[in-house]
Amino acid sequence: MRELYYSHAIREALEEEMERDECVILLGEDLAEYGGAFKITADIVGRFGPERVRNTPISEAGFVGVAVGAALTGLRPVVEIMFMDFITLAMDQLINHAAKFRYMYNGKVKVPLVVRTPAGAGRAYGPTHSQSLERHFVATPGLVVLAPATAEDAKGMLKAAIRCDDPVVFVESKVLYGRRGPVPEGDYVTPIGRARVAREGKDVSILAYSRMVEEALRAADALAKHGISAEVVDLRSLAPLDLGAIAESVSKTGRVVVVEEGNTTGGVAAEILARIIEECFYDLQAPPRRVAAADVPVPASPTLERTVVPDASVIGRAAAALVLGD
Amino acid sequence: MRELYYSHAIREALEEEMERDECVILLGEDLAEYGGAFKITADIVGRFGPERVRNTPISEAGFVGVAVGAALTGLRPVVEIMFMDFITLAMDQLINHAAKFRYMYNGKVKVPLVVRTPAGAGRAYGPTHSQSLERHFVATPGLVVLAPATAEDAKGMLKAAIRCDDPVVFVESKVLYGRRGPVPEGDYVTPIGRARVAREGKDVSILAYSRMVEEALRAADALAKHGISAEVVDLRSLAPLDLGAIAESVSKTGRVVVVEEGNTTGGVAAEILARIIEECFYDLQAPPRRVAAADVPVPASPTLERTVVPDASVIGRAAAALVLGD
Amino acid sequence: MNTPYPPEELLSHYRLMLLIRRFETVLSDLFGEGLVPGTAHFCIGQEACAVGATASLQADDLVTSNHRGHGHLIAKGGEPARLMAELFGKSTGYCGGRSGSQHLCELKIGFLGSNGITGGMVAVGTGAALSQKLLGTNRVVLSFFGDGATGQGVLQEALNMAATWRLPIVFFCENNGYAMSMPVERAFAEPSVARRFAGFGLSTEMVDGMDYFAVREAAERAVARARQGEGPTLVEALTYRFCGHSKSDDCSYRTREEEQRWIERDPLHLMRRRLSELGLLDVAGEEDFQRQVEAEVQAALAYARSSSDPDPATATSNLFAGTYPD
Amino acid sequence: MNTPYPPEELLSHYRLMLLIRRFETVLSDLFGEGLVPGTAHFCIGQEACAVGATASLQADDLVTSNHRGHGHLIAKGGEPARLMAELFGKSTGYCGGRSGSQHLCELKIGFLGSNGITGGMVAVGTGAALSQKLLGTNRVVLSFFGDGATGQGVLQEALNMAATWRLPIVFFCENNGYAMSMPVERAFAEPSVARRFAGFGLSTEMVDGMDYFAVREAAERAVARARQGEGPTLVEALTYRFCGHSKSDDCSYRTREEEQRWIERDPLHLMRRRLSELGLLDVAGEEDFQRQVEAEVQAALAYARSSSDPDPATATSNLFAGTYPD
Ligand SMILES: Cc1ncc(C[n+]2csc(CCOP(=O)(O)OP(=O)(O)O)c2C)c(N)n1
Ligand SMILES: Cc1ncc(C[n+]2csc(CCOP(=O)(O)OP(=O)(O)O)c2C)c(N)n1
Ligand SMILES: [Mg+2]
Ligand SMILES: [Mg+2]
Repeated sequence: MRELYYSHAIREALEEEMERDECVILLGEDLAEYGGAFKITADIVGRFGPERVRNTPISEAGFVGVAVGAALTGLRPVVEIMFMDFITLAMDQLINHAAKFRYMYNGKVKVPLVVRTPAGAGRAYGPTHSQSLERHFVATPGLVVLAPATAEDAKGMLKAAIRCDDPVVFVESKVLYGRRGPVPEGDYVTPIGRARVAREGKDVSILAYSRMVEEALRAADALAKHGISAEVVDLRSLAPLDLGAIAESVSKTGRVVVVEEGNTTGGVAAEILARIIEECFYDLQAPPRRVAAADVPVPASPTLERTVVPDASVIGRAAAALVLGD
Repeated sequence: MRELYYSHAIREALEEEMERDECVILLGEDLAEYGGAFKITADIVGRFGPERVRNTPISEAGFVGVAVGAALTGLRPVVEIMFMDFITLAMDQLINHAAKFRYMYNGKVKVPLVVRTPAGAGRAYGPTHSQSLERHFVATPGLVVLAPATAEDAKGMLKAAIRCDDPVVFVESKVLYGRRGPVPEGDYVTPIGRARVAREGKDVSILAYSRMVEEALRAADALAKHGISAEVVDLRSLAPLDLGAIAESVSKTGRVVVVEEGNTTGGVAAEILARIIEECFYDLQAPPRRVAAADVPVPASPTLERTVVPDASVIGRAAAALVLGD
Repeated sequence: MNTPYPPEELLSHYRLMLLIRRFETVLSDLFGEGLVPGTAHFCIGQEACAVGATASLQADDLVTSNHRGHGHLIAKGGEPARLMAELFGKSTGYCGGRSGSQHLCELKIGFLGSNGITGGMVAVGTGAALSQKLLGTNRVVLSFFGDGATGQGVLQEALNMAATWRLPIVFFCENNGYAMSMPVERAFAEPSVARRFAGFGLSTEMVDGMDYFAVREAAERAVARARQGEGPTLVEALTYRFCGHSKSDDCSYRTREEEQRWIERDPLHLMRRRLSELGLLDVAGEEDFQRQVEAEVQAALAYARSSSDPDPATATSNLFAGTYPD
Repeated sequence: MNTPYPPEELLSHYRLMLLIRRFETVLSDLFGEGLVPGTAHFCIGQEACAVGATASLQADDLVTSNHRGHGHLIAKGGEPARLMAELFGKSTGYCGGRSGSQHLCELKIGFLGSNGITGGMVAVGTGAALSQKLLGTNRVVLSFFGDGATGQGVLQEALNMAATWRLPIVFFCENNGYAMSMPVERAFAEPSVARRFAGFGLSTEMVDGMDYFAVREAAERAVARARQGEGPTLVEALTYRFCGHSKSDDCSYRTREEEQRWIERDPLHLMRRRLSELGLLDVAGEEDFQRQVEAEVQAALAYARSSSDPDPATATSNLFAGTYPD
């Protein structure tokens, strides 16, 4: 299969969906001629024009609010938040508007909105340009939260997101933008709510998403050299979660490490641990663990950044400790 | 000991702290002459004047931002967000400003800010006036999160919050405002980071905070009638969490129910479950459970609201199931 | 003395104003007696704004509203019975009892929605206007908000986007002099909303909000501009609420003299006088209207009272539109 | 031709402008070669704003800054060496390498801080001004931001609070015509920041941002007003960045002719010409300055390069001030 960058896979999804459905529009800062800070939308304005590819002022609350209103009334806006860190400015639009409308208006409306945004550290951009804030949206009923780890899923899941009638927070990875992988040509959709077994194994399950899948696979390679067979599950759909896939893997291995790039406390991994406890307690041969960033902002210095954010070696150590006993 | 309303205990704490320290100021909507939507600050402006008891325009982002700046430069602002639901508008000020400053400026500054806000359902105020959003702040490194359940703690913890040099989100309960309890006269501080055993027991631990402590105690009463001895731990300090107290209770009972008024997924209870698993796994005789609101916004209809939000009977059933086996 | 408007229309609008007044008065009494759950904000005194502004719209134009939205809904064609049922938290209410007073929606009559977050719906309305523009519908959006709401940054952001993109929207500010207890002069260095935003590049107009004719004329000019692609207008209507902010409010923040001055300009009196000057309404006609309106409100009440509570089993339905698994 | 300012001061300010220019040019080259981690935004072309505005302050006045803040910091008395070390992520940097380019702070010189969230520090600066007023310090706050930042609602909220409360702050907008790629005329129906906010009830002034003298005079008027309790002023300085938005930007969104027109008004040239007209600077003096500045920048670079990376063991320190347990 042809290979594409994760970034280009996203662009292809946007273009194909805009081609397919006139109601799909793009809104965000600098995404027209400039193509966005990460050039994801480069050249799209040339094809679809400035009405559908709309540069906004720096008004995250406002333009997400506008997108919510547009979604309520027939458009299917795909908003870009330049860095996920800035989504804090649009939290009210997401939590108190987009997420609630359908429920509180008792099913009378739908909000087919996608908010795309690059998350994560690894580029030394410092405390306000490196966060992984998906926890806040996973913790908000009414939102779908997707976080692809591969180029193939980036395309397929973004298409699913755009066709989905519910508001979606679509978490991209600025580090993965530069990775290539096989991507089918033409139309396909990666279903929402389904995890993917990225590598089969039998001794320990490593559950991860977005960029951490790469680190988990690297850890699994290293573990294999020490005779430990790690299964890597790419969660990719954080809300809804694929509890079936999680339970299946855990029941097979009896040991689980949940990995997240964001801070440890109150993160997505905490929720997954809680679910595992609730659903798979008696399958567990050891306490499940989480591997996540230290509970501090992401520092700019590469040395400190590396210290704070999890990587293959921490994941590998946690998995090994589980299998071998501490 | 004299009894005070929870609301009056808060007011007393504010007044005593304003008396003690000129740098303490109050900022928020309608809190001066009007005394705030819940009359917590009634009459304070008469004593301390409109410079220190400052009505703001409806600009939650702006006035929390202003308070952060004031806290950085010598004042100790206590901000009121009229309903916790509106704190979504100030998320950026809390997450990307208040919480990060000390760390990212490498300890050069402190941010002695308190954001007081009433949370929770029970008054049929509907989807944007009933939320429990503390999860977002517990999940943000750099913030202290407190949630008193009694009038005594409301006073003592607010005093601790005001004297604390870190930004504090102080979660009040609009239902508890109307409860009375013993409150010491004069100065005392309830230490941050320490849970309180609200009722001793040996069969099962119920961990709760804010209004849910009341429901937990009610559940414990009912359980006692069935011969089940439930220990109720009032967590009250959500960040930092008192892991020692949690571990102690869990090691005693081997069974634990964590209760939260907010939605189930991604909540504070998820984090606590994760911690229990990490720290107390081998003490557990059964999988820990959480009892929390259904994963929907809080509906206005009292019938629906009651259905969605947890109460003593759900807590009691969860605890009984743990002890007796499902 | 004449008018460009058809007599039938004027009479029906006057009747609508009477209906709103009576609906709100009865409701306010019921709240006073504790017979309605939750809370509500009454628009007594502001009926000329709701009816006069909405009069400028076509049936398929859209309205967004705020916490003080009963009048807006009724003016746009809402049924008092279903509104009353919603306020009573009943299954027959507009949103099945979920939304209560502050979160109303009925797409069939172009009532896009209200929300309990002050200012938030103005951005949503702006997004609806973007939809109209891109979908080429020729519809116009009318967005109601109060003076206090203009403190919200997101509203200001929306004003700018609407102006910059020349969207078909009318921003209709009911400046009733107060946001809860906060006088507009204390919240804003420039208390006039029209003057404050005169620099934003949209048309602005100030109008007597007690005078149906003045409101309607200004709104018609604004709607015409919007429909002709000339962009948004901000209409500031000077008005007054004769009641408290919400169910419990003694209005201690304003003087009885001030109230009296405004009550002398009661929009119902002004309109009645004008209609009788026009020879359209006599005492018998007035009494007839009063009877009709009373009957309609009592019928609404009976409907609400006799309706059933929502089925608890539905409490979690309609959160998502999606068919993916949860 | 004369000036009210002491010659020594003018020369030292000119030297400061040269220093900032050289610092930024060298830094930009280093980024081009991939020798500095993360990213940065250079203020080449805007030196008259940083130096001219800061010249109006006393040493203990406060400054808040934005992502393009190196010049602001150096103008307020920052040491190039410690700034360079911060940009290199070194332990000797202003924030120990944690903050990088966008999050600078040095209270000793009254540099309250910058942050990577566009617009956020303007509210923080407003809070600092509230502190000065309530603590009676007679200090003034100067808050720098760009044209793009004026799109942020929180900034607009802060303008209103400062105006309403007559706070001692100068809002200094460097309108360089673009926010990243977005021309100010496309982001705002009213591109002039001074005109847009003229209705907000604060003083506004527009000034040639390439002319040190014009900037300084306007800033001095504004600072005087602030210090005398006459409230805030919004100064809009028309300027241009000669470089790209950040390290990688080919400026495809603007024309070479436009750039050329502005480069002809290079603030360094304008000031040099003026100083030589005043008889204060000759070719030898200029060369001497150039040498000094080059030496200082090279020394800064050497300092940064020879400094050690932060100790990974410190990566989680300084999150909280508190002594309560974590
Ligand atoms: C974000 C937010 N902040 C505060 C409130 C509480 N609140 C509800 S209505 C109101 C006053 C609104 O004033 P205005 O916009 O003038 O409308 P009015 O009530 O006068 O009709 C306030 C402060 C809220 N509902 N939402
Ligand atoms: C909240 C937020 N939104 C967007 C950005 C990305 N961003 C950084 S600088 C910038 C442009 C700022 O423009 P302006 O305020 O005019 O300052 P300039 O860069 O021109 O100096 C943008 C969009 C950000 N850092 N923060
Ligand atoms: Mg008002
Ligand atoms: Mg700019």
